[in-house]
This record gives sequence, structure tokens and C-alpha cells, in this order.
Amino acid sequence: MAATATLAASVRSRRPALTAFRKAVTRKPGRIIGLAIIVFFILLAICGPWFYGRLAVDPNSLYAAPSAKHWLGTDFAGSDVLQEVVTGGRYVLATAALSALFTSLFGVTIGLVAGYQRGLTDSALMRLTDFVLTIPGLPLLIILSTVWNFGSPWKMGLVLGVTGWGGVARAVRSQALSLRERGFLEAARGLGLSRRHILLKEMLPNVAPYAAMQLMLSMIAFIGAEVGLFFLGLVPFSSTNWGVMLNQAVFSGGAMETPSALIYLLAPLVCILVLTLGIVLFLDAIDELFNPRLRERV
Amino acid sequence: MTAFARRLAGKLAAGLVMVWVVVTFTFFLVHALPGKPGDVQYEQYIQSGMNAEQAAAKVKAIYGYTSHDSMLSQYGGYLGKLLHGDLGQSISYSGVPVSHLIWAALPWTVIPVLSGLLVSFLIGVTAGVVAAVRRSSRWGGLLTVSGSLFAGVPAFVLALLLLVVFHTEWNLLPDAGTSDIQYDPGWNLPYIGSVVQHAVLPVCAYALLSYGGWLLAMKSSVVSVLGDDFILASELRGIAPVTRARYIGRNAILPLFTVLALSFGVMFAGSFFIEDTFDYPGLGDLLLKSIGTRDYPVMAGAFLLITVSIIIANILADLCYTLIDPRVRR
Amino acid sequence: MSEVEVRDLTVEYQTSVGWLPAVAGASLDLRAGQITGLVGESGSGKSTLALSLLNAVPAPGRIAGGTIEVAGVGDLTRLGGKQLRKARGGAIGYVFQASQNSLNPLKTIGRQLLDLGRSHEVGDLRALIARAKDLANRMGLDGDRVLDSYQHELSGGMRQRVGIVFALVLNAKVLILDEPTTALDMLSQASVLDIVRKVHDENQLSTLIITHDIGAISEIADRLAVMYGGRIVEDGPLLEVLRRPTHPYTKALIGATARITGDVDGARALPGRPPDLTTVARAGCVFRDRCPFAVEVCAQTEPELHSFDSERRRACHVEPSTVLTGTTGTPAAVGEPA
Amino acid sequence: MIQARGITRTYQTHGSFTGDRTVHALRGVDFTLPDGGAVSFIGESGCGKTTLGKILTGLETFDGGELVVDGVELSKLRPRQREKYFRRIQMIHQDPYSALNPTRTVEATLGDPLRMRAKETGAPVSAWRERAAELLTLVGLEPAAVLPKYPHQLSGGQRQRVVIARALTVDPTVLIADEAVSMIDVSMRLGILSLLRDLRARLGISLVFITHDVATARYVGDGGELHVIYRGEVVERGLTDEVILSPVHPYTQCLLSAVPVMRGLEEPGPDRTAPTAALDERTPTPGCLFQPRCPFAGAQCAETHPVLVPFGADAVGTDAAEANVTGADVTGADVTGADATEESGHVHACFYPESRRVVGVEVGAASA
Amino acid sequence: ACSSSSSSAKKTNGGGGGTGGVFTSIDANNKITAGAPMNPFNATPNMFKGYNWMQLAFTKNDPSDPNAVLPGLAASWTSSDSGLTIQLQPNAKWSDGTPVTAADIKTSLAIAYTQGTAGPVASAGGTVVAGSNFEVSDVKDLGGGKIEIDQQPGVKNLYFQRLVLTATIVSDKVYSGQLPADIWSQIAAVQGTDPAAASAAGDKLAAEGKTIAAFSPAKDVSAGPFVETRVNPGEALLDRNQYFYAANKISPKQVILRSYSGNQQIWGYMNGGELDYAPYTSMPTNILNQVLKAGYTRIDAPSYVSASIAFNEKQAPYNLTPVRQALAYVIDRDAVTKVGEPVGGIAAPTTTGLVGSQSDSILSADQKAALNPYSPDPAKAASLLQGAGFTKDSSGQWHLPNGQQWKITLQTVNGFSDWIAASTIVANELTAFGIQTTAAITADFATYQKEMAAGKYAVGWWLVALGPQTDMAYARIYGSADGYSVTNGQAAHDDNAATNWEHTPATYTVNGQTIDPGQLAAQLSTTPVSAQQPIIAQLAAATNQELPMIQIWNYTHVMFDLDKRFTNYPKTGQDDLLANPPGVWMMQGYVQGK
Ligand SMILES: Nc1ncnc2c1ncn2[C@@H]1O[C@H](COP(=O)(O)OP(=O)(O)OP(=O)(O)O)[C@@H](O)[C@H]1O
Ligand SMILES: Nc1ncnc2c1ncn2[C@@H]1O[C@H](COP(=O)(O)OP(=O)(O)OP(=O)(O)O)[C@@H](O)[C@H]1O
Ligand SMILES: [Mg+2]
Ligand SMILES: [Mg+2]
Repeated sequence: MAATATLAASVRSRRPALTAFRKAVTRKPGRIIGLAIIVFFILLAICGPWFYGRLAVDPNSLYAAPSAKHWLGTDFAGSDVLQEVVTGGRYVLATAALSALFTSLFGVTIGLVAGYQRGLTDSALMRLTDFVLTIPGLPLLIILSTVWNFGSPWKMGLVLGVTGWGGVARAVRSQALSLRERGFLEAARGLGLSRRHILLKEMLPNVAPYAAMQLMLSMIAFIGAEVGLFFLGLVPFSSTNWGVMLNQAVFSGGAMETPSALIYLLAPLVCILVLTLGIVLFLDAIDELFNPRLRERV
Repeated sequence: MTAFARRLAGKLAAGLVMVWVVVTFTFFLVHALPGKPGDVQYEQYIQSGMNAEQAAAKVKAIYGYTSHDSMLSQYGGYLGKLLHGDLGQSISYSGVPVSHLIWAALPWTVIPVLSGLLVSFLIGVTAGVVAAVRRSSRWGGLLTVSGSLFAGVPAFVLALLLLVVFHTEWNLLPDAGTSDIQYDPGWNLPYIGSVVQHAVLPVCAYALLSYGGWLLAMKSSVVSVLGDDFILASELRGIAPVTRARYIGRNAILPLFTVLALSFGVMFAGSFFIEDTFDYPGLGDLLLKSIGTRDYPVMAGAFLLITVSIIIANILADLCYTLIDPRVRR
Repeated sequence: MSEVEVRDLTVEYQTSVGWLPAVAGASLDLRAGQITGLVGESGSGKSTLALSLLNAVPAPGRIAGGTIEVAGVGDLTRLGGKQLRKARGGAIGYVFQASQNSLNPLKTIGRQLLDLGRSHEVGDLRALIARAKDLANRMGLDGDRVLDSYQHELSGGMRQRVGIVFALVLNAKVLILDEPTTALDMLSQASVLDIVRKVHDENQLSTLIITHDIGAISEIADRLAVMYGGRIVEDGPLLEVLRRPTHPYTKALIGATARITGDVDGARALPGRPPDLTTVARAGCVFRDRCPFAVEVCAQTEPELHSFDSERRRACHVEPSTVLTGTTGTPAAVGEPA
Repeated sequence: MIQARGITRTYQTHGSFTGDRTVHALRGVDFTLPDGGAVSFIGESGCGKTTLGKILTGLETFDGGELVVDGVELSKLRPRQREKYFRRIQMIHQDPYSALNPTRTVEATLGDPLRMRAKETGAPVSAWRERAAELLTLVGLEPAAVLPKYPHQLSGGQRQRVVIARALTVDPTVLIADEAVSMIDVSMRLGILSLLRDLRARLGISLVFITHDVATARYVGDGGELHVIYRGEVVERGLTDEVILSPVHPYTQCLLSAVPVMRGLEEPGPDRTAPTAALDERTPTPGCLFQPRCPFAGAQCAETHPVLVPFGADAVGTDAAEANVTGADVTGADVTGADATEESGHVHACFYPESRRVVGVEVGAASA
Repeated sequence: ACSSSSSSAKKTNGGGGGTGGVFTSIDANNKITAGAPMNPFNATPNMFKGYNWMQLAFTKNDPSDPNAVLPGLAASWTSSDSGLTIQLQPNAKWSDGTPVTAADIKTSLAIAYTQGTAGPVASAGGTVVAGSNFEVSDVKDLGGGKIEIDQQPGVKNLYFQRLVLTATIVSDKVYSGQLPADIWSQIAAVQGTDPAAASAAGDKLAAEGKTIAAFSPAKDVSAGPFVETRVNPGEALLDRNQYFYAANKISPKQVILRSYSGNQQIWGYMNGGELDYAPYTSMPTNILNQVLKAGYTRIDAPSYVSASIAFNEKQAPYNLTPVRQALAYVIDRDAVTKVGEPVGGIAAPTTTGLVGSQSDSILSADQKAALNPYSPDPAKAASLLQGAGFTKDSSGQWHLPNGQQWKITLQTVNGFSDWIAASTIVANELTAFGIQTTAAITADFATYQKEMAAGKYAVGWWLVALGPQTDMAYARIYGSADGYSVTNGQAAHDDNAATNWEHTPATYTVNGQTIDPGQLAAQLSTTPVSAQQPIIAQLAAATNQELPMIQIWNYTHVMFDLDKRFTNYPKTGQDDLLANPPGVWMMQGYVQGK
């Protein structure tokens, strides 16, 4: 009985959520474009590698110009650039998504708890946050990269997430602090609802749009940091990704000096730019997605 | 003013504690790195034709430092020296105090970062105001997107594009170094001119890097100030537009001081990419090099300095804020 | 003898379903030397009307029709640029709804006063300051101290008074106060109202006070206008209107006021909820949904605001006497249909 | 039954710029709330009303005095055990908008505490839906229409009713209404006030009504006592109507004088008065706290701190006499609405008590 | 992108051609850093060999005569059993105008003892390593610029002449203050028979060595053709030393040396015509074409370095010779070279532990013919593997004899772009053959070495055939990395030595003969070049058969010069000159302004 009730409730509430999503996205053309870009890259990352087998190497056509066989030409080993761009996106996106996941996990939890608990817990957590914020993340990553192999997106994502949650935590905490003063939280405490309930059901939905926005922004930053580390060759790599492509284009292909390798440089560069743009354009819709008040404006 | 002093003291104390934490953290982190300072040099000697024994001996002569003290007592020693302002001696530049290296590198990071900050502040804030005032128009929207995009695009992408366009393609500006070697460093016009010329691209890169942040912050700040009651009130009182603009400006700038500290951090992080791309010998470059050669003291020193700079930027931003806002001043 | 004459004023806001009127065909006179009270529930268009008196309807809004003749200035709806700016503050002083925050937090009051003087090209700024101090002193403030203070150093009541100083310091003859006492406690409210009355009398102003609390205004106003759904539904001399309300809404509003004397059980809340731009009736009387006297014609024709007495006007199809004596009263149910 | 004895609360503010400051939000407040009874507190802004409300609901701690709920002295219990008692006391917030979570529907808002309550009482959890509907009907809302809505889809009055319904989900015995109607449109205030009265009558819930608007206190607090607080201290107490009609303390008189008079329907009271200065909390006052603003202050007021004494008694107690008076006052278990004048008495803390008529008089009544 | 010459190039070379121009080049050895000492003994000195850093002579890198040198401060020299007598350049002077004297030479050679380049101090545990360090016992001024340098009695170092002549020479005035007065008695003690005293003196010398390495002279006092004027981060400016003994031969008035900061930076400089000479730079073919188009002339010199794939034979299955041989058959060295090092690499014709040209010139025709060239031959590889018990499943994957699927992780180092590029294709070839291979990259070389020594990698890249001396080339394979240590020309093998990561067996059986490669390699270093051939032949055959590493390509030293501003550069073939930096060429009268 209770199950059916909740089921009914969830069915009822899901449909409007879908329509709200559609409405929020279609309100502005920029958002549609943004979403399309994001979806495109996600599909690319998920399905792209399925279309391709192992990266073929052809020493007889190094840096070949674009042709019917190789739409974007070939690289230093005669491999297809398009294939590399497509298969290389998976690592980049997976890492960014994972790091965003870790960031939100740490950032939102710590921010919420600090904002709600106050007192000693708060100060301790905030000192930790200050520390994470103060330690320059990139140098740290570079140092860490000599100790730790960033081969899998998991590891890279974890490290980026561990060094990157400070901003989210701060933001969430300040939101939580202001929420704390709001009547409904006092009411929830007065009613004797559990702390878990208050954190998850009362506060979380209210900080969600903010957190989501921070998250997407940090995702952009993560893509930048991660690709940058590979680009500078600071982090050893074990598979093709956009950063590696950039690195090889510039440092071994001479893309800055000769046009023949330029497309090898531009392909990942354009991908990063477009993906960033997509996220930026889509960000606009987030607030509306989470906020029931905005959602309703016809 | 005593309250002000107390606040300052509190901030400084917190900053010092943070510095200590960072010192500790870096010390142990850096010493946990695999590899020894001499290893790279050794292989270089070998590859330049020295035999193994000779190379090993030479490496030992130069890097001979092998402390048998426990990590903890080394840490104590390091802290003690640090208290006297001694960052130790570089390993790879044997005999050179770390502080010399850092002092030499510091201006090449701080000056471009600050100039970049200034430039991006001026442009970003202006653009932010425009984006806020014209937020419903196409131009406002475009400006905002440009801000988000620049805030999102990685530093090295910007640096690379600048380099391709202004050096490779148009050949207008030099691509590396801080000045032309012909000119005698000092306060003479040719040298300064050369320094400026070399700094243009890095400064541009820094500026572009933080432009987006300023724009977005200023935009949201102006939007919120525009919605403030006192702005409407001043309109209803018939206050002159110029005066109202000043009201809006000063109130909107206030929250940007928080962004200032943040921006500083972003730029220091970006300095790695930018200094590497433009071969600019700043702190980021120093740290990168020292990591490659396992120069622990330099690594720890550079890392510390970057952190301290960020902490100081935070404190300064806070002070600026207090100086401008009467609500927290008193 | 009217300082301000509003005729057929229509103010519209742009919404997702098009331009909708927040003030529809309002006509109102602010008579010299009198305090006019404007009451109505939230969303009835009071602030919009007040702002349009300065031709300052905020962004998605516009004055769609009508005129606002201000003595010595002309039709305000036709003014623009510098002339309009001079009229604001110069001819008409406005005390802001949220007057608590109507001051720049970064500048002292005195400096903002100088800004005001310069904006209006006042030659003698010293005299302006002196006048401001005088005004402040008369309102029970320490003029010197106040001028040296920042906004955050003043209490809510003090800020409200400073707002009045700003409105009057340039010798405006018209004073508009939008909800001057909301968010103040009883003691502050009483002292602010007291001061308004004093200042009004001393300066021979034409004052418009806007409030949703009929009780608060009844103590000091000379005339009362009642607004509902963007329309002025009744106006006249205050005592007259309070004693003998001829519009069902006015009557209900008076009846819904918590009072310190009289029968506790006699008072009744209004049923239903006040309309806003999108929910207000498009045809017929805007109040008919909540009106206990509503008849058939109310649904079809919108009643005109007409004079039925030398001093009084009303917009209702039902006879005044029916409303006055009507026993239909407000429904007893406490519930509000959603 | 709630008994409060000498509740004090002091805030230590560490303004980073203003320096440390001690705020005496409450300086020893006593009151008794019998089951099903009502107590009202009035006072101007910042006098400690909200602090008191929060202390009563357990949202704020107090640092002195005793709070006895149903005969149990709460400060002796451990925080966990206290919760149970505080749960019976629910607060209705001033701002009905912020009191509801904007991201949750009415259904979710009511559902969680109802399910929690059901688990506690052993009632079938699945019945929460019916219970929610019941509660909404009780507060005068149409369940089907309101349940799926978000707060912003409701009017102020409706929101406040939802807030009340939510407070009722845990079957409280006491409701605390802190300025419960001040943010609601005038036209709907009466609706909420009569709802509160109704709840008192129908469910036997006792009510603590906190406001700065005496007129509204009159609507819910009938039969109960009215406490006038000034700077964290009760300066006058008595049956609501009695205090309104014949206030003794100058502060009460000022407060009541400030209630606007509906000219035409009412006439101003003959003895209307006003404070001589604005509230200044910074300057410490050894004597009567109201003395700096008091229009009737005498010589004694500046030196000695007056305590509550019954009106009509010959002398006003000083601090030394206080224990005697309040002690008798509070421990009297027979403090009820009935037979009030003698037992609970009309008490005040003024050296120069004088009853004045300050509230407006109805024109009809006067002419009749 | 390459049309005009850079604006900064125009400025840098504003002087244009003719005598007195500015010669711009890259210093490939050091990161140039403002603030680093102008002290050649420092780890990262602001000193440039051949320009302001002088030696008595400069090596010719002649494989057939390791002692062959080009004259430097020494105009001539005669070798004897007891040592060496040199004649200083008649006009040799320091840049402050004072003449170069025997005292300078004596101090410099004493310093060498503190720096590990001379004497037994260098070797671990105080044992003497013959052939690696020079052991000077005394320096005598014979007058008239004649100086006698005595070799420690009883020690016979075949390369004594070269080692002494190529030692760094610094000014006695500047450096003697850093040395204790009794330095030569310390040296005598080190060379003495009392092991305790020798060891103590050795420690003392090492401590002094550190002081010297850290010493930072106030100004450059150079005996070379140039003297340092100024150092920027990344750049150094040198002015012509007017007191240089052959100043009339030196054409450029100034030299600008830029720090080596990455290949692509050098390509950029060359595209803009900014460099007059570019040292070895790895580059792809398209860049080569572009550089040639920009007017550069390519000069090739032998390089004596070979990139190889090495094995840790402690890890199965790489302990099996057929496995390593099979891998050699699978890897197509031509294709790999094309991808990895298309310009500066020549696919190794076979794999012997020496670069191709060297083994070509040393080995006889018969011996060469007997070498297995390991031409790509998958069938051969398959049969070898099957012979060793490997199996191939239906999907074409190879399985180890124990049934497990065979997977290879090919380790390379971050930043070594040619190895990384080559790894992709090697991995591709092996995977296509049925051995799952992935390339893994270590963060930096320090880590690579550490982890390699720790036995963490089974298969990884390694440089071999280092230097023109065959003894050193083989010591690279059968030396400390393989558990050998050498004392007095006698090799000892210890499979558990900390540095041993190869773990090859102590002996090989080649052509039915059992040999100890470590012993042979150690023997090489004490054998005159004329007598080395049989030993080399044995080692080459053993290495070719056993493949402790598979040589992939031999590097070629590809340099570029631009004769826009200067002309008369050494040409391909003048290997003796090309083994040295341009400063040395200038001393010999090359590089003239246009
Ligand atoms: N900027 C706006 N855009 C759209 N509609 C608006 C805007 N401002 C006000 N309105 C609508 O116009 C109507 C009148 O608003 P107004 O603020 O004048 O009411 P009010 O009588 O002052 O109410 P309150 O007592 O709440 O201040 C309301 O229905 C409101 O929703
Ligand atoms: N958390 C706190 N920290 C410091 N001071 C506080 C705190 N809460 C309240 N105060 C102070 O205690 C006094 C009483 O506050 P309280 O909110 O109880 O007043 P109130 O009577 O409810 O006022 P209002 O009518 O404005 O709501 C005030 O001076 C207030 O500034
Ligand atoms: Mg309004
Ligand atoms: Mg309160």
C-alpha cells in the first residue's frame, strides 16, 4: 500500500519533471545548442570507441592530408586523427565526469554539514576547505603525477576531485548557512525530523541548482586542467586523449611551425572549445531545472 | 581602528597557521617523490660520454647530500631554518640558496600576473557592466557567453593561440624569454622596452584567463545592485545619472574583492601553462624544473611561495574590502 | 486646488501572456494641504500607481494611457530627460516602500544629501544642509549625527525619517509615501505617522500615503481612496468613507481590520485571495468573485467610477444603501478556496 | 502546562569590528501557561519576544532559570530526553514563505513529519495521507487542491495555514505563534487569528502568542494573560482585557497609545502618551529600564530597579522584595483564568503606577 | 608561418655578417639560468664548453684512437710511459690579460680529484677503477710553457692522455682560494698504500669537491675565445675575449647562446632563421623539409647512441632467449624508426651492442655475415615461440607456456617523444602478431631509473652503444646494470646487486664457446684499441644471439648551420670537429663572418 502510494507519487512527479526539463531547455535556442553539444560528446565518449577497433598505424602515410579514407588526415604514426579524436574523448569526459562526481560528493557533503552543524565541526571542515583552496591544485597535481599513475580515469578523476572540491564546499556552505536561518529548517528541527532528513531532503534540493552550476563549471575547469597536464607532458599517459594529441602535435609534430600537423592540433582544440561552449550555454538552464518557481513560468 | 587591527592580526595568524600546514604538507609530499636529485644528472653525464663510475662520482661530488637523519628531524631542521628565512640550498644549482632562485623568479610571475590582473580587471569589469545593463539584448548575451567561455577555456589553449597568431603567423612579438640579451638589465629604456615587448603575450594570456571571471562576477554584482532599493530610490530622487552610475559602480565592485583572491589563485595555477608555453622564467617554471630534477628545497620553496602569495592575496582582498565598506569598517 | 491630477491612468506590465494593466483607468486628485490615503490589498496596484506619479514605472512596465498633471510642472507622462529628473525629488518627494534600504550603504547621509543637491543644481549647498538638519531635528533626530552616519548605523525608524528628509529637503510640494510603516513596530509606526502629519502641516504639502492597513492610515489621512485589482473603487473624505463605506470591498476591508475595541467576533476576514495581474477578471467587476452583494450585471459590465456625492466617488453596481446596511456580510467560513 | 521561572538569555556577540558586546535578550521571564490556556507577549522590536519563543520550542538554549513542562524540569534532562517535550511545543513562524521549503510540495512537507509521527506512535504509516487531508481540512484548506502544490503557488494566508497544519502533524499541546500574522495581508489576518482560536477551542491546544500588535493579541488571547516585555523583562502582566483597558505601566501605556485609532469609528483614548526618546539598548541603566524614555519618570526610577508587584499594593517592591513576590506568584499552581484579579493579579513594575485610559473608544459606544 | 625572419632575430643579429657579427646558437647541455654560478664544476653552470670553458684539448671522438684530440690550451703534447708533457699555446691568456700558467693546470687537475673525474676518490669503497679516471701524481712546470704531468706510478690508464687533456682548466687565481693548501698531499694520501688514510683523504676531497661545485666566482675569467657578459633566464651573451690566444681566428664579436627548452622551440627559431647553428634536434620529416627550405644546411655526424628495447630477464618469459629473438623478428625496425626517429635515426641493421657504423668498421666480413639481421619474419617468430612451448589460440593470441595470455607492457619515459611515438607502433606490431602490448609511460626519468633498477619493468626502452669507446658501449650492457663491478680490470658478477635490473645469465654459450660477457667488457677497457677486435667480435656475436636488448635504431647526430651570416662551417665527414661545439670550431679557424 505504502509502496504503491510512493510509486504513484513518483510517477506523478516524474512526468512534470520531464516536461519541465523540456520547457527549460527549449526556452532559449542557446540552451538547445548547449544540450545538443553535450549530448553529442557524451554519445561520442560512450559509443565512439565501439565503432573503431584498434588504432591502425601506417608508417607510410605520416601526417597525411585529409582524404576520403582519413577525414581529418593522419598523425605522426599514420593513425587516423578522427579516430583518435573520437576515442580520445572518452578518457577526457570520463575523467571530467568522475572528478565532478567526486567534487560534488565531497563538496556538497562537507559544505552542507559545515553549514548546518556550525561550531567545532564547521570550523574544522572550513579549515580543511581553506587548506584545499589555498594549496595550488595544479602544482600539487604535477607533483602527485610523479608518484601516482593517472592511467585510468578513476584515478585522475579522484585526484582532481580531491583537490577541487574546495570551491563547491564553500559555496554550498554559504548557501546552507543562509538556509539555516530560514524558517523551514527551524521548523524541521522543531518537528524533530532527523538530521539526515534535514540535510538530504530539506537542504540538498535547495542547494542543488547552485551545486549543479558549480559542478558544471568545475567540470570545465577539470577538462582544462586534465588536458593541460597531458598537453604539457607533465603527466604520463597510457592512452590517446585530447591532451596527448595536443602534446604530440606541438612538441613532436611541429604543428606550430608547419601546416601539415595543424589539423592534428586543431582537432582536439576545437573539441575542447566546443565542449566548453556547450556546457556554458547549457548552464543557463540549470537554475530553471531545479527551481520549481522558475520552472513554472510559462 | 583597534578592532581593525585585531581583525588584521587574526587574519595574519590564520594565514601563518595555514603556511605552517602547507610547509608540513609539502615537506612530506616532496620527500615522498620517487627518484633522487642526482639520477637525471647521472644519466645526462652517461649520455654525454662519461663512464658510469666517473658519472657516479661526479654526481656524488655535486649532489653528495645524503642525510641519514630521520624524516622528522629533517623536518624539524627545515622548520627551524625556515623561521630564520632560510629556505635551504638548491640541489641542482648546487650552492645557490633557494631564496636567490625564488627572488629571481618571483618578479617574472608577479609582475605579469598583476599586470594581467589589472588589464583583465579593467576590461572585464567594464564588459561586466555592459553585460549587466544590456543583459536582455543580444550583445549582453554574447558578452556573457564570452565571459563564461574565457573563464572556461584552459590557459594553455589561450597561450597557444596567442603564440600561433602573434608570433608564428604575424611575427609581431617574441615567443620566449623575458628580454633581449643585448640590453643591459637596469633602468634603461631599451631594456625596459624589451621586457615590455616580451611580457605582452604572457600578460595577454593572464588577462584573458581572468577576464571571464571578472566579467561574470561584475555582471551578477551589477545586476543585483541594480535591483537594490537604493538605486531605484536614487532615481526617484532625481539623482544625476553620473552620480547614480558611481553609486552602482562602487557598490557593485565590493563583492569583487572576494573574486580578486580567487583570481589570484587561478592565475598562479595558470602560470604553469603560461610560463611553460612562453618559456617565461617565473615561479611556475622554477617549480616545474625543480620537479624534473628532484630539487626538493626549490620545490618546497616555490610551492610555499605560491601558497603564501595566495594567502597574502586573500588577506589583502579582505583588507581592501574592509577599507571600502563602512559596514565592516568602524 | 489639486496639486496633482491623475486622469484615466493606465499602467501595464509585460508578462508572458502579453501586456496586462496593473492600474486601469485610475483617476485621482491629490489636493493641496490634504493627506490622501490609498489602501488596498497586496497586488492591487498601489505601488505601481505611486511610481507612475513620478513616471518611473519599473522595467517591464509602461504608462499606456492617461495624464498626470502636476501643478507647476505639467503633464508628467510627457516629460523626459532632465526635466523629468528635476521633477523627481524637486516637485515630488517620494518615500520609498522599503525605505529601510533606500540609502547608499557606502556613503554617509550627508554626502548623499550633497549628491542630491548637486543633481538638482542647488546653488547653496550649505543652506541645503542646514535645511536638512532642521528637518531632521524637527523629526526628533539629531541632525548633525544623522548626516555623519552611514545607513547601517541608523535604526529602521530613523531611516524612514531620513527618507522623508530626502523627499522634502528640496521643497517638494507633493509627498508620496509608499508603505512607510510596514515592518516597523507599533511605537515606531506611531512616531513616523506623527511626524508625517507634522511635516505635512508645517509645509502645506499634498501628501499621498499608501498602505494596506486601513487602521494605520485612518488616524492621519484626510481623504481615502480604495484600490482593488488596479482600479480605484471608492474615494472620498476619510471619515465619511470609514463611517459609511459604499463599496463592498471597502466595507469588507474595514471589517477585516483587527481592532482594539469593539466586538472581537464582529470582525471577519475577506474570503478568497486578492487578484494579481494575471488572475484579475477581464470583464465585469473585478471584485465580484469575493463580493457578497454581487448581482448578475456585475459579471458583465465593469462599473464606472462615478461621483454620487459632491465629495465621493464609487465604482459599484449595487446601491450604496444596500452595501451600507447589507446584512449579507462576509461569509463565515474561514476557509479560502484555493 | 508550561511554567517558566526567571528565564534569562544573554548573547555574547563577537563582532569582528564592533567588538564584543553583551545583549541581555531575556532578563528573567516568568509565566505560566495552563493546558488549553493562552498567553500573549507584546513588546516593541528587539525586546526578546522571538528569543523567548525559540527557547520554548528548544531551538535556542537559555542560560538561567527553569523551564518546567508537564511538571518536568527540562534543564535537568539530557538533550535527547528534552526533545520529547519540546516536540509537544510547536512554533508557527512569522514569515509563512520562508517557513515552507520552496522545493517541496505541501504533500512532502506534511508527509515526512506524519510518517515519523506514525512510526513513533505505532500507528499505521500508510495512513499518513488521510491524516494529511484531515489536518488540511482542519486548517480550512481543500486537501486535493493544496497537496500537490509548491509554496509559491499558495497565497500568504494559505501558506500560513499549511505551516499550522505542519505544526499539528506531531500532535502538539502547545503552539507558539511568533508574529504569526504580521507578514500576511491585512484582509486575511483575521482568518488566521480565528483559526488559532478555533484550534484552542477544538483541540485544547494552548497558545503562546507573540506580537507587537496588541489588537491581534486581543483576538486570540481571550481569557488568557497578556505579558508586556520591555528589553527582555516583563514589565506588566494581567488579563488581556484588563491590561488593554487599564494599563498601569507607562511602557504599556505608550505601546497601547501607539495603536492607531480608526477615526470615525473610534475616538482616541483620553490619556494617550508616547515615549520621550527612541530605544537605546547600549546605555546601561541601573534603575528602571524604561526610565530614559518614560514620560512619567520620577526620582526613584533612575536609581532602583523595580520588580513586579500587584497593582493596588501600597509599595512597589525593589530587588530585595522580588523573591517574595514572584515566588508566591509562580508557585501558585492555581493560576488560572478564573478569579484572576486577586490570584494572578494585575502586576506591574513601576514605582508610580497609575491606570490610564489610552486605547481608542468606539464612537458608537461613546455616543450610545 | 615561415616567410619572414623574426623581428627578434633581426635584432639579435643586427650586426649582420662580416667579422664582428653575432653568432646565435643553442646550448644543448644546460638550462641557462640567471644566478647559477659561472663555475664549470657546478651541476648547472653558466659555462659553455669551447666558448668560455676551456680544456687543454678537445676529444675527436675517434673510435679507432680514443686518445685523439684537437688542440686547445695545449698546442702540442707528447705522451710517455710515466705521463704526459704538454706545450701550452704560446699566447695562452685569461680574459683578464694574465697568462695561463702551469699553476692553473696544476690547480685544475687537483680540482678534478675533488670532482670525481680523477683519482680513486671516485670509485666506491676506495677501489681503483682502471681506465676510467686519470691518476695524476704530480704536475711540473718545465718552463717555457712546457708542463709535465705525471701519471701515478703503477697505474696504467690507456686513456690517460685524453682524460688529462680534456680536463676542465680554470684559473688558479680564482679557484686556489677554494682549495686547501695541502691538496696535493691529500691526493698523495689517496694514492698511498694505507687504505685507512686513503679513505679518510678521499672523504676529505669529496667534501672539498662540494665546496668547489658550489663556488660562485664574481666574474667570468675565461681562457677561451669568449667571455661571459650577461645571463638572462634562458639566454647568455658572450663577448669575444680579446686576450684569447687565437683571437684573430675568432670571427663573431658576440655569441648568444640560448637554453635548450624543447625541440619545437628550436624548430621555431630555425624557421625564423634565428640560429646560425642548431645542435642535434629530434624532428619529424615535415619539419626537416621546412628547415631546409629556410636555408639551413644539414650536417650529419656519427652519434654513438642507439635506442633499444631492454628486458628484465628475471621476469618470465623474457629469460628465454627464443622469446627475445622472436620479438626481434616481429618488430619491424624500419617502420618503427620511421615513426619514432625519422630524421635522426637509422634503423639498426642488426643488434650487436654497437652502433652500425662502428660494428661495420670493426668486424670482419665473415663475422658480419654470421650476425643474425633479424629481418621481420613472423613465421620464424612463431616457430621460435612454439619451440619454447608457447601456444596460439583460435583468435590469434599467444599464450605463455603456463597457459596464461601473453601481455606486454612496454615502458617508456614521459617527455621522450621519440620513444613514445615508437612505442605506439611497436605495440601495434606486437599486438597484430598476437601479443597484447600496451605502452606505459613513467612520469620522469628519475622515476624511470629508480623503478627500472627496482625491477618494476619487464620490457622498456634503454639507450645503449653510448660513446665511441667500445668498452664503454659494452659496459652499458654488461656493466653495473647487469650486476658487474670492475676492480683492476677484473669483473665480478653479483646477480643481487642493487643496480642489476637486467639479470642476464653470467655466461653465454656462443658458437659452442662459453663466454663471460661482463669479464670481456671489463677486459676491453684495459686493452689497447689495436688488440680489441677479437674481444669485440665475441661480444657482438654474443649480444646478437642472446639479445639482452633489441637495438631499434642508431641515432645520427643531425645538426644544422645557416650560412646567411657566417660561413665556413665544418661539413659532414669532419667528425672530429663535429664532435665538439662551435666554439671549438672557431678556435680551429672555422666559422667566418660573411
Ligand atoms: N515588474 C513587474 N512585472 C510584472 N508584473 C508586476 C511587476 N510589478 C508589479 N507587477 C504586478 O502588478 C500588480 C500591482 O503591483 P503593485 O506592486 O503595484 O501592488 P501593491 O498594491 O503595491 O502591492 P503590495 O501591497 O504588495 O506592495 C501586481 O499584480 C503585481 O504582480
Ligand atoms: N543569535 C543572536 N545573537 C546575538 N544577539 C541576538 C541573537 N538573537 C537575538 N539577539 C538579540 O537579542 C535581542 C532580542 O531579540 P529577539 O529577536 O528575541 O527580539 P524580538 O522581540 O523578537 O524582535 P522583533 O520584534 O524585531 O522580532 C535583540 O537585541 C537581538 O539583537
Ligand atoms: Mg507596493
Ligand atoms: Mg521577533
